[in-house]
Amino acid sequence: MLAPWPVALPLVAAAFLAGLGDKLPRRLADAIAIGAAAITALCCALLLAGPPVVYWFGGIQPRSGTAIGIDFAIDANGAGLAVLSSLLILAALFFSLKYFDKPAHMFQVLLLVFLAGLCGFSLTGDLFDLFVFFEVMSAAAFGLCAYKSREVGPLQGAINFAVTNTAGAFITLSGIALLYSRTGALNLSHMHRMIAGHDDSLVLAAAALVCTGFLVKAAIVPFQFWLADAHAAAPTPACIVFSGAMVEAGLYAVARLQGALFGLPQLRTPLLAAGVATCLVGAVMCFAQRHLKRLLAFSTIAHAGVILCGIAVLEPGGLSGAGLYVVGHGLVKAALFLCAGMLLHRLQSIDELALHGRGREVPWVGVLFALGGLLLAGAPPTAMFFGDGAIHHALEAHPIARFAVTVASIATGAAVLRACGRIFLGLGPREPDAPGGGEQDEEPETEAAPIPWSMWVPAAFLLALAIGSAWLPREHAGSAAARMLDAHSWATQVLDRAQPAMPSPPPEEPLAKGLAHAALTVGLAIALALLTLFRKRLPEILRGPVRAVWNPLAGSLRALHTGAVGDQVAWLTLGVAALGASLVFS
Amino acid sequence: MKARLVLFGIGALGFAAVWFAGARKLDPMGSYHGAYGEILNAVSVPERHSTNVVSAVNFDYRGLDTLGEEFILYISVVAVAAILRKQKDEEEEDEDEAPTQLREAPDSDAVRLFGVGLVPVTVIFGLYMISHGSVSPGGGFQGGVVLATVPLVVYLCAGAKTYLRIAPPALAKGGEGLGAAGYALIGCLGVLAGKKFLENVVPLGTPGEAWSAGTITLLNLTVGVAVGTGFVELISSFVEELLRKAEK
Amino acid sequence: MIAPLQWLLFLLLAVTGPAVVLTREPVAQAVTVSFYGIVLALVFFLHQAPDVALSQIVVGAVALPLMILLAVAKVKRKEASRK
Amino acid sequence: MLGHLPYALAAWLILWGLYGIVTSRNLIHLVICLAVLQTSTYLILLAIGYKAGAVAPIYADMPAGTVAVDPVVQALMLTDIVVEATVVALLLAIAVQAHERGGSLDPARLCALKG
Repeated sequence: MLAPWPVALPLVAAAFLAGLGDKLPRRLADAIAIGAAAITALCCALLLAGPPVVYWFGGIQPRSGTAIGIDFAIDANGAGLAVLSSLLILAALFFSLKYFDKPAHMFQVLLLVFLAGLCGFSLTGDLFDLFVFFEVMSAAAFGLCAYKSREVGPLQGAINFAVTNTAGAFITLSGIALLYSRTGALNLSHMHRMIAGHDDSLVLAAAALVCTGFLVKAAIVPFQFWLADAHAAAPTPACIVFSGAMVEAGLYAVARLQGALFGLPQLRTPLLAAGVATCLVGAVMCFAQRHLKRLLAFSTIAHAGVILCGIAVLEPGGLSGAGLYVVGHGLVKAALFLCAGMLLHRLQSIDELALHGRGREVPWVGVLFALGGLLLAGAPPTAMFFGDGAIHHALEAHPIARFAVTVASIATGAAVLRACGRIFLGLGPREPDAPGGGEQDEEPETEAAPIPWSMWVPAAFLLALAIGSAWLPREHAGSAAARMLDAHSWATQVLDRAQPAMPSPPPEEPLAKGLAHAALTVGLAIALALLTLFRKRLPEILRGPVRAVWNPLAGSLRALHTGAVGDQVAWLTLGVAALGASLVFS
Repeated sequence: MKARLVLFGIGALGFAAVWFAGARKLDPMGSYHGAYGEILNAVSVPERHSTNVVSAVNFDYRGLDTLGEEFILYISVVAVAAILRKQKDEEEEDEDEAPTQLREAPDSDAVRLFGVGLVPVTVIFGLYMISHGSVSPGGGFQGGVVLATVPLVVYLCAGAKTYLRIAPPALAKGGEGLGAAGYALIGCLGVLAGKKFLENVVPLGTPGEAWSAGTITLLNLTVGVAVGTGFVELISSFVEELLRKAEK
Repeated sequence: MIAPLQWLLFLLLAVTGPAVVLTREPVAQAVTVSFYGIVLALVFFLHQAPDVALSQIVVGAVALPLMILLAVAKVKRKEASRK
Repeated sequence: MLGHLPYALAAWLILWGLYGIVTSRNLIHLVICLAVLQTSTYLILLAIGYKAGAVAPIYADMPAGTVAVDPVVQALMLTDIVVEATVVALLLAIAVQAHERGGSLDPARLCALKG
């Protein structure tokens, strides 16, 4: 009975606020927005706690195995993503209370519709409906990104974001059409029954096209170029949902479609390759940034690569690891973005070098930031730690992917800790203010002011949740992942109204092994951060070779990120072609 | 630019190859035989009393898609207004700028007469389309856009001031919220009746008549309101500064 | 079986689509895209999709070109006031 | 083979749309190219749901049981058209605003302006 509310409630609240928002007292409008998001979170949490449900809208049940209406097919993974999204939106709503000088109910409206889109996207069991909610989410996200419409940066970022994502979405839609012509159905489970065992070139080409739009949203190499431009320029409260839930939603769609619809083992190799490339590109680019939000944005790319590697092995172990990783990463990354937002609010800058030592004014932000950095590198206890362990375990047979995943954890953790050391402890020499490669400081949204409770409480709350997420029932996640990949059992539940038994969870990695691994990555991340900060004190014989490798590597990668939308769409075309060719012509 | 074109060229060739490999396995155009469409064509008149099957699909069998679609439109209009809005302090700066030409009523009587004649025809046509969505081609979306052209005709034939009189911004905004929320609230009717969200719980009426097909007609109406006011607001957002001057 | 008129319209689409892309001047493009929209609507109408054809006419042939012209007009106003 | 030409036409339009975006020097032009890219999806859907000799799925003046073309693809196309119109409107607004703030409609120059 709860199923429709995560979509309906935020939408009604949004329409109400947009229609009447400027006539209502500001407090009341804020309360409505926050209340709607909180109730949505509650509904999703109840759905998460229950068994998998199938809800047919309009009461239109399938007839003799043919789905006619639209269903929500809700399992722990989808409901979990919806809970995460509503928590992040809640944090964003709180954070934005004092973030804008002017009343921002339009911002709240955009956030609420974004939430409805995310919820519908994670719960639906219908392929075209998935596309519709994808577009709801996208349209709201474009608006959020361009919200600071007085600066060129956000507008330019929004253009790149909107053009690449829309182009990707239409390619997805053409793939959906091709699948529809083969199956005569739009329900995922129904379609699965029609294509099971017939994976000819039509299905493979369509799978590549359908995945493209979601991979663009997930910022997987070579579709990642738009992300940093958009995430770095969007208002901070929007960033936390973009990085914490929207990117992950793209990956969720890939996993869900593979599990419930395609069941194509051929996807493993191209997805793993893309995951590895994403880890490495994200890690290098993240480490090379000095603009804090850009740094965090590129770290999101690296982590998206890690999650994709977990999904790409197409086994319950990797998938459940990816699920846990998404939860932990979303909470930690959101808290880090909020810390960056507080720095911008208090110190009016977000440039790592310019902020050298100035963070001492706000030590508590530093504590939160450092904690976030450690957790991002894989320190226990978070769901991210357990997810990381499970992904490593699942990647046993793929040493290159294991290496890439480790590099991503170390480099992103080190980048955050380096920034933390420089800003809050004043470590390292003051760098000459060289005109940094294409990053400009950001215009703050408010006058410099003390940090209000509505900003630091959400950040602390999210970190506390991240630590609490370590105690999520991992067997539940494991069996939900096994279930997600079992298209047959989905189909019997959706089309035949059977309630199949939950499969047993995959074996877990021994805790000691995970702890040893975490000690290694966190230790290396701290060491790397310190080495970078104090590199001037190292002998030249060590610095020379490192510079000889690093400078051309980072330089050439940076040169590819031109920020021109034409380049990004050219890469997109190449990416679709590569993905499609690797499936069809292998 | 050259490197970009080379990149795109390779990608385009690959895309064409993948597409060709996939599409040659499709049935040729004209040989559709999917079960989904056949069932819907067979059941929508007896079950929903809607002689326009496309409407029945959009507003009933796949009504959730249209809820999403409605909010895509809605949120885009909200976002456009938020992006193009001007801050108070900037407007004062703009006062010094070169005067932009305000659209006054045209001198020609012929144009005015044409407008006067066009408006009622458009209104009737739009309303007909919205109300007969479950019977014949057309519906809330198409009718809504047709209705939205009325203020535009007024703007062109009678000037910005008259435009503001018939399409005041507050009304457009309120109508939009009402239309969008209305769709979701009609969806809730099903839940109130103890059934599922978006269930068609309103009496169905006679097939072929305007007010048949239960919620399909009601939903068409809300979409008509939302789309009509939404397009008016879109247009207003683009000519905002001209309208502001007319207000003064 | 597909009638010659349908082939003719498909051919017209194959030509006008690139023509819209290659018209680099937005105002001229508003005209070509409007024509393209009408051809599309005709295709829909001929293939038994009157609902879609109506939508395509109101969006592709009216609303879309109108929005382009509004956008161009706003840009031109700004440029005029800058001078 | 002739029956497959509409699918080839769709690919043709997708590639032209992408080409237009890749080479565009004017954001308004770029947005319209995106709209052209989208029209290809209408064509695929139309071609897939068409049945030779069948009528439109509107039973106002027809006996029940008359063979009609697929109503589902038409419903999808309607949604698709609305999505197109709104995304285009949103992008045009962003483009206009970018011109207002950055003084140019050329994506390359806006990029340089951003720094």
